[in-house]
Amino acid sequence: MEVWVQEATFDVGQELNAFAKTAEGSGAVVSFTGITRDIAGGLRHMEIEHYPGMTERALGDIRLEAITRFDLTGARIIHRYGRLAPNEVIMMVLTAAPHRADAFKGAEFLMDYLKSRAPFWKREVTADGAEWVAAKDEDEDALKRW
Amino acid sequence: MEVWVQEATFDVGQELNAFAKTAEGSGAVVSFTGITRDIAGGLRHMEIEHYPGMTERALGDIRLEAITRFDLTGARIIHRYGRLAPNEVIMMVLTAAPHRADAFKGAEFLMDYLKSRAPFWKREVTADGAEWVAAKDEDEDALKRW
Amino acid sequence: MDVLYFAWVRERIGLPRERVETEAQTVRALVEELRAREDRYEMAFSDLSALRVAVDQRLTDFDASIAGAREVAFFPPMTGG
Amino acid sequence: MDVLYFAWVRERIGLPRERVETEAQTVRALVEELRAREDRYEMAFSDLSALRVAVDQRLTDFDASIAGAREVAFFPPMTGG
Repeated sequence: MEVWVQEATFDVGQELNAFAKTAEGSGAVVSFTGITRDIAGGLRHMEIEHYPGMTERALGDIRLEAITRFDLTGARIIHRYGRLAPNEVIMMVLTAAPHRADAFKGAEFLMDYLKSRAPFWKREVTADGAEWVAAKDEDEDALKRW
Repeated sequence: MEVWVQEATFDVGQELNAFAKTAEGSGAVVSFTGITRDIAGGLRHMEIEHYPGMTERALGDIRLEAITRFDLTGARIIHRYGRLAPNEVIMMVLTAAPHRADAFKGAEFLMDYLKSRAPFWKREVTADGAEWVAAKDEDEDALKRW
Repeated sequence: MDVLYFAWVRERIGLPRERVETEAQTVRALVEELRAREDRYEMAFSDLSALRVAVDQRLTDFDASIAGAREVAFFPPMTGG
Repeated sequence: MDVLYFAWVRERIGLPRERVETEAQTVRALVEELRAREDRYEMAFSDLSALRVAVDQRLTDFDASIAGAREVAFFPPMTGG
């Protein structure tokens, strides 16, 4: 299985090294790492809720779709849930392909789909209280290009 | 300086971790890793020649251009020269930005430009002898989209 | 069938999942049944355009059949990544 | 000025760099001088469309001025990355 949904933090460097090893002969490896940002200022922490079972299934489906579409030789998704401090790693996707354009497109496709199609919900907790992060129209629009 | 041209190998995981640390508050970190492939079969090793002085200057210019165009909060390029075995890391680019689309575009831009505009030349050594890798039209064409 | 709620839908309804016995054949019919129950359901389901639904862990729409479904989940648009 | 050769241009000419005294004002004029020297130069410079040139470490074209230049480099299209 190449999809991990976990509460624990992880080391992105270790993940990249491990993935690159499995991608021998691929030429191109792309990684995307998402980090909690304190956009408005005053973020105490972020909470990520998810839908156990459906999350793994949705990510698995998106992964297979990316592999097929872009002739990837490998793809991996790691996504955390639970409580995250500012500047913590939230998630990572990794893709490998013989050609760099495919590795890039595969990673962008995975990101666009998991943003709007994988059952995660973020909540930001500040001194003023907690607020669910609203989905962005631009994230929904990003799907239209695929 | 965020551009390294070196003969020694390097650990892509360590580089990603170090870069991600400097990119705090950026939200999105993208990495691209290029690995020597044995496309035709029989590759003994690859030799990369470069133009000391101009290489660093060209990569530095491309890096600044990427940062300006895509509002990157950080960008780093590491490129090796000398003799490389199959499945060794050749090079890596790293980008960080508040938005994922910019981090992706920045990395793709860096790759497209360094492929055709940085003074590196690859030579493949097989049992049959050594041959300079020909530049691909598709790599030159890739520049037109920017 | 099991009905699950996530994020602010869960908060408005006040529970993460419940067992629902229903004759409803579509998601929309199930929603109407739930809305008729209590204010907290009415509040959660007041604007369906702000909601997403999954039947047996697959995203679908409000006109989808729920005949034979084991679980139906309601939640706001997703914000992963 | 220093004239540098890389990759197969270096191999054909048989050396990586040399000192050249010239009155040539453009890259193209310099190339004509070099071609007139010996067969190995003629061979290296036979198809300019297969070559790239940098003057003082900046990519340019064959019509570029080399007046005052410290180094001019000739090489095939680059294949980095």
